[in-house]
Amino acid sequence: MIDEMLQALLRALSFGTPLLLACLGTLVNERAGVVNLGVEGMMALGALTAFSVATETESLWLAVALSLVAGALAALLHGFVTLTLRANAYVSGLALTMLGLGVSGLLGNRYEGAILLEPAPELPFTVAAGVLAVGLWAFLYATRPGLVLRSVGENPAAADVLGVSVGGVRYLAVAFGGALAGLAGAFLSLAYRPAWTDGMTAGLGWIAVALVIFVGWSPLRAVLGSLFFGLLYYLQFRLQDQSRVPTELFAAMPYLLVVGVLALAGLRRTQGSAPAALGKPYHRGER
Amino acid sequence: MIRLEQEPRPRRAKVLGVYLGMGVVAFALTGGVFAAYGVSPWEVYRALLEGTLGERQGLAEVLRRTLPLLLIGGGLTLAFRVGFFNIGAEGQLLMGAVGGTAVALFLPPGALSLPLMFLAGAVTGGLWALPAAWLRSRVDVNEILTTLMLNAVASSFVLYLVSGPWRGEQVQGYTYTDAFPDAASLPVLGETLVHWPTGVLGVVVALALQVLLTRTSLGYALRVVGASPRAARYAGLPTQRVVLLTGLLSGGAAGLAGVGEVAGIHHRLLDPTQLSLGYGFTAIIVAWLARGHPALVLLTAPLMGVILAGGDLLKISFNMPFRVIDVFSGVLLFCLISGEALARYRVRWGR
Amino acid sequence: EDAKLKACFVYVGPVGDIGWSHAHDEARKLTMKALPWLETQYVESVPEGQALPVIDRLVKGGCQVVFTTSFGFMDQTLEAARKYPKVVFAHATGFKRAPNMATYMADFYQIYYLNGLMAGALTKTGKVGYVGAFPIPELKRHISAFAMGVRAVNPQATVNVKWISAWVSPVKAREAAEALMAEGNDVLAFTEDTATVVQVAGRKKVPSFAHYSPMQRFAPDFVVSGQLVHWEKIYIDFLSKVRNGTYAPGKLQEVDYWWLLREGAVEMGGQPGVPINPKFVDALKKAQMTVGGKQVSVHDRVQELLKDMSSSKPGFDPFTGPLQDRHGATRVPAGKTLTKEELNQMQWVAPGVTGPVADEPK
Amino acid sequence: METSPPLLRLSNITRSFPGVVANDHVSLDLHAGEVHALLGENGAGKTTLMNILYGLDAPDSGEILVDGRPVRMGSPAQALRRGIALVPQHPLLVERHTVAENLALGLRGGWLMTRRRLRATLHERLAGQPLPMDLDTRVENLSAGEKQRLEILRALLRGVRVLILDEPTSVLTPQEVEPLFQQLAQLKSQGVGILFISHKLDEVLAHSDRITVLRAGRKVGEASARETTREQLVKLMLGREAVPRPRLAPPRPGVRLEVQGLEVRSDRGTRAVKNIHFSLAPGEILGIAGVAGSGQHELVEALTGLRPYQGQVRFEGQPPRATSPAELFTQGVAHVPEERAAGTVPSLSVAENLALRTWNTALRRGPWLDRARMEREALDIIQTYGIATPGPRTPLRLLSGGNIQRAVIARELAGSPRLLIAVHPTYGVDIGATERVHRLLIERAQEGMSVLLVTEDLEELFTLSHRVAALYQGELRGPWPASEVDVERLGRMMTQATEGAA
Ligand SMILES: Nc1ncnc2c1ncn2[C@@H]1O[C@H](COP(=O)(O)OP(=O)(O)OP(=O)(O)O)[C@@H](O)[C@H]1O
Ligand SMILES: Nc1ncnc2c1ncn2[C@@H]1O[C@H](COP(=O)(O)OP(=O)(O)OP(=O)(O)O)[C@@H](O)[C@H]1O
Ligand SMILES: [Mg+2]
Ligand SMILES: [Mg+2]
Repeated sequence: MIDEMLQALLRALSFGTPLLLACLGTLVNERAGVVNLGVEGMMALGALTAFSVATETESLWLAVALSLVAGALAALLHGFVTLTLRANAYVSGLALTMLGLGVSGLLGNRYEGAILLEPAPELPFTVAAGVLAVGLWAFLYATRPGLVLRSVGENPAAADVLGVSVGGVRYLAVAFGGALAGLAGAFLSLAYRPAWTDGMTAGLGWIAVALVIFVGWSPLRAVLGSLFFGLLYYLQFRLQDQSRVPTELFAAMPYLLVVGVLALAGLRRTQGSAPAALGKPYHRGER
Repeated sequence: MIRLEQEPRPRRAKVLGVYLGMGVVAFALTGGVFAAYGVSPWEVYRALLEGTLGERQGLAEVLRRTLPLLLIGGGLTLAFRVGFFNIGAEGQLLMGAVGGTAVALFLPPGALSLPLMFLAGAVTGGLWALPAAWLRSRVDVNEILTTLMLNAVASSFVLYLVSGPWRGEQVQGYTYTDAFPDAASLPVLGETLVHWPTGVLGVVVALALQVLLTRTSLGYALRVVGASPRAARYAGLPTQRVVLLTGLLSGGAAGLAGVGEVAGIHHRLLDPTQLSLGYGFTAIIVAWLARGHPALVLLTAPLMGVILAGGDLLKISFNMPFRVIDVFSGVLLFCLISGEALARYRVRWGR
Repeated sequence: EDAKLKACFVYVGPVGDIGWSHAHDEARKLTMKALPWLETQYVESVPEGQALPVIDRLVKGGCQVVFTTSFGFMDQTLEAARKYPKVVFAHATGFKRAPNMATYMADFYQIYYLNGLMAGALTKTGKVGYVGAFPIPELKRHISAFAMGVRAVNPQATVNVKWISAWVSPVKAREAAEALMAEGNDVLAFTEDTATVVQVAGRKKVPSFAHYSPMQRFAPDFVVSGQLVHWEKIYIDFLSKVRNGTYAPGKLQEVDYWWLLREGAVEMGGQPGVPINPKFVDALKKAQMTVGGKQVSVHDRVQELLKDMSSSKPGFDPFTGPLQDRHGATRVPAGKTLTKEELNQMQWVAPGVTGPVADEPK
Repeated sequence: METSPPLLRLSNITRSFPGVVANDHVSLDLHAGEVHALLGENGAGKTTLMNILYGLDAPDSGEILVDGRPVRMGSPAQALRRGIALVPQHPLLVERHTVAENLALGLRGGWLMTRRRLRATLHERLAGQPLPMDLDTRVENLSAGEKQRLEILRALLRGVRVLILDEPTSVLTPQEVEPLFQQLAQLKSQGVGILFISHKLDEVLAHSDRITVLRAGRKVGEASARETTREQLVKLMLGREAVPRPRLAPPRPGVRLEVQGLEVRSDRGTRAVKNIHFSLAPGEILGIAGVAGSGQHELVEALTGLRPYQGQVRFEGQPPRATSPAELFTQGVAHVPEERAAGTVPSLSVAENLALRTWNTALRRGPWLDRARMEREALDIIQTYGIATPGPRTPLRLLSGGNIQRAVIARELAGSPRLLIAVHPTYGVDIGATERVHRLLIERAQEGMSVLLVTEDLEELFTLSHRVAALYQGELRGPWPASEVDVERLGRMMTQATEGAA
């Protein structure tokens, strides 16, 4: 029994790690008011970058570092198109998903079936994600830059009149979100899997986007949220031997429970609310 | 210093110019991708043009891809305008397909089969959006999350049906239902897969939603609720009913698309990943490009149709990996939306 | 001068990964090498609803032979065959044929049985885990053959199945395999299109069986054996016969390839030429099983059956009666062997399989 | 003195928007230690000019000079660096954050910012000034006046050379205005140059040194405050003389609204309105004063169908037949809300905003919306009430603040209500329009409309009301005939617990 619970917890930690990383990244860029639905694409790019660098150079450090860069660069494209060119953020995010999956699928072709001589351990990623969550919480609520970030997401005009560079903050936040999505990808291809398969992100990016809402944009709750989802994801398979119930019901369980929990939170009014300016473009002087 | 300034009514020539310009940029960029892949961009573009718009078969493929986008896109345009961020069209499409299939398989076939299937699909699709709409309007649960999650649930449900209770007798144990009777199959144009009644439905829905939104008093309420929930409360607008209705309408439109796919293309219910091809997500793009005017999906849906069909063509004619399509559409979209914004602004040079 | 023959391949998945379509494409390349007069073209990741337009374009582009490689393409291939009576079609995994449309399949059930024998020998807990993609007849016969093999060595053992409802999903495969490990399974096998289960086995240091592609390199010390496919055997044979006129349009109504070990369309092993990983040979030699009242080593039994089933006149077939399903109903009477058609429609699973099985006759 | 350049000089500033020239070659000097007032009708271009000065907007042409040197004011950050601070017309605060956090956003430097540290810093920076509000209150729970004060506080945090105040006093009570001007005087003595916009001529005359008047984007005059008169200013601004206000007619007999034992809860569940009784006769204007948070928000919401209540409300002798705001409106109850944002849809056109009350009644033809009629009626209202807009199809958000307010009042009065519940009806409205609104209210009252006027502007309250009352912590004090109380007494009544039932 204890064993089983421990095993389940381990799975929740392992599966929850990429979710938490991507979720934290998305949380930061949403806290700055920017919607980026391209998490899946950035994650795929990060995964491929990490895997290819690791196989070519055999340096895991470099692989992880470049996955951060790859994710951030992809996110900056989104930033440029939406923040500077003022294009629609939802379409841009979806285009980024396509582009990320497309480019990684194309360039990743030669790494299909390749093996990593020395896969990365999972634990450091998990620990890093946890530390990051706490760090972000402290950053958001106990530092000035954190306050600036939150304010930009709540009321960019208010930040702007006080001399905050709204665009600058948003660009940084978007890049950070991308970098963490890239890192989540690196975890998948270097540690969790470890290998490269086209489309290996398997919708985790989308789950991360949903989790941000689920956890009410709170980094600490993000830890619980990703553990919760990781646990359910594992349990859908662990519980399959209860053979009276169709397997598909278990497959649907994580998603149903997430909705259920949020509905309950809504009834009790304990769910967090979105940054007030989320998804609203800000351009100085425009009425 | 460069300054972008809003232009409420940009000149048509300028809009056209900007779009053409961005088109050139897009083609230059994707041309780079093709060249990197070792094919002459000119040849690709010639083939693309010929193979999508220049020949009957190509046109048919464009249309076939456009049909579901038209329906879903129209519904989503309305939903986004009302501030209901429904990204669960994929699931609503699947459930619409389920509704249509139920009629096709379990009611005696007849002249009423197809209308009933569309009706059932609209109802099931609409109902699938209802929990999200209800939670949103009642307890303020974010609909992006709920609709996204319900996609996965719908997918599981379809899988359950085709691998369990609805698995066909004639499919040798594979995960499909039996084929629909002929009366439950949509007519197509000639030898193509263009199930035109779905298209007619799509045009009607898009226009009807446009009229609803701009010409009716209900549409006025929808627009106010979408633009300012606070003002809606102040004026005593039935916000909750508006959101529920929006869920029903957008989900119903997606459900119709689902019926079109099973009755027009597959003639059976099947593995969800094969059924919808991500139309629910692509239609989000279609809807945003329509900028709040459902009728505009009559332009934006075919545009995405061309992009999708063009991608198929690259795959077939140039043996390019299927991911080329994603790169191609991704780059094209980025250029398109950048242009879209630029067209609405004028650049001013200040000090 | 010989005119070239143009054969086109319609794949349901990407050729890039190491799954189903990849194997067909590897076979296409080998066929090209073997047949100098052959010209080929392929289209990857074709959705099921789109086969017909794709075939239209291929035929327009001059394809004389079209291979469609997914069950879901069946009806549209049939329609195309009617539409283009002069073109030769061949459809993999299906059961509908036409005068110009043949069917073909290379099946692994014999190898699963042999893998099962080894798994039965290697499990200490008596629990063998199996990750399955979808509960379709192909997988049901794989699991059943595998379970029968396991039970032939260890009659108390069970084969525990987890479904992931996907052909390619490393994430689901990993968690399903982890769940199997948590439940005490100490040998892993699977039918889906990634090497994930092998990798989990490598991580957890338990024996496993590769599927479909050479996956031994993903866990060199923990892949015992596995199944490999050689579609090129079928393609070369088929195309040669098209070339020499044996398979002209009009003559294909009865052409149905059901190629197994005997024809060399499938091979046992986790990598080509290595039927059993040498690291496990000792253990398998030590393991004993009873065959016809006599004790033999599992290793020898596997080798013996492999040789038999690879011969031109196999004497052994796992699905020879008397066989019952896992609920005790007789499915194959004594003296009978399941036919190709019966195998293709198999809905029951053998005793020893635990876990849910959709649409199982009760 | 002559030789030293002005602290700030705006020279020939021009800025046009599609359809409007908001600033047309406007020039203006500001010296150190000077209070310079900017006057003008709604939409005259005052805010635009200040935005340009603060780097929020860029001029099409013209120059800004600081200390005689031309500078580029590309962003608020650059303005702040030069010691220029702005208190914007509409409070720009982060509603969900606390007072402390909003103040901290204006601070510079320092990475770590725990709650404790922040408190200490703020107390230090605001040394000598008692904090007028609790640092941990969320801004969304503050009144408009409190928000304004918070804005000013924040502007002062960094140490300024030029302070721009865009209509700082519109929502302040007289009690609040006094300390503000004391504070400004103190800053002035420290050499700070102050630019402020106001529609209240008396305070402009009393507290400024120089006055610049804008009309339709042009500078139409500049005067020293000592040498000009109210009448001259009005004429400069409006281009005509002020029209005398009609006299308040006595109310008619009968009871239009009767409230007995009214209890209303706030969003947080506290008793915001406690056992209130009053009645209102046809043609009567009842003024209720109260600082924000004393329950007037809840009182108004209860009476307009936006909030459930307990107790008895009778409208024309009967309990209201409906509780929805829409149905109440059709029964004759109109509502000018406290905040414009609550009553308008900025992205929709002016005409569509004017239709917010009639879309489902007068403008409905079966399922259709009669758009032709909607535009016709909008044009009518625009002309009757003098709303400055390029046209009925212009999105409302492009209008100036005062014109949006006019649109709201116009819409509510257009329905010929029998009871108008108006909160701060002239908030941000120029004197011409204020005059027009006051005249309208009085005229309508003469015709029998009852008005419940809720405002912190006691001057307005006394000029318009037959009877006045004060809300203090949810309890109603009064009402008394306006002639029996004076401004001071009512002011104390709304802010002090001690005076009890006088
Ligand atoms: N997605 C959107 N969300 C919110 N508002 C939008 C959106 N798209 C357009 N609008 C704006 O809403 C207003 C009302 O648009 P409407 O539907 O009446 O169409 P229109 O083409 O402007 O029609 P007309 O010019 O005949 O009034 C327009 O100003 C339009 O720009
Ligand atoms: N961003 C903008 N886009 C279009 N028009 C604008 C914009 N900003 C201001 N205007 C127009 O410029 C004119 C001047 O507006 P401004 O806000 O400066 O007036 P104001 O003098 O401050 O009026 P008020 O007293 O009502 O605040 C108005 O007609 C307004 O509609
Ligand atoms: Mg102003
Ligand atoms: Mg309009």
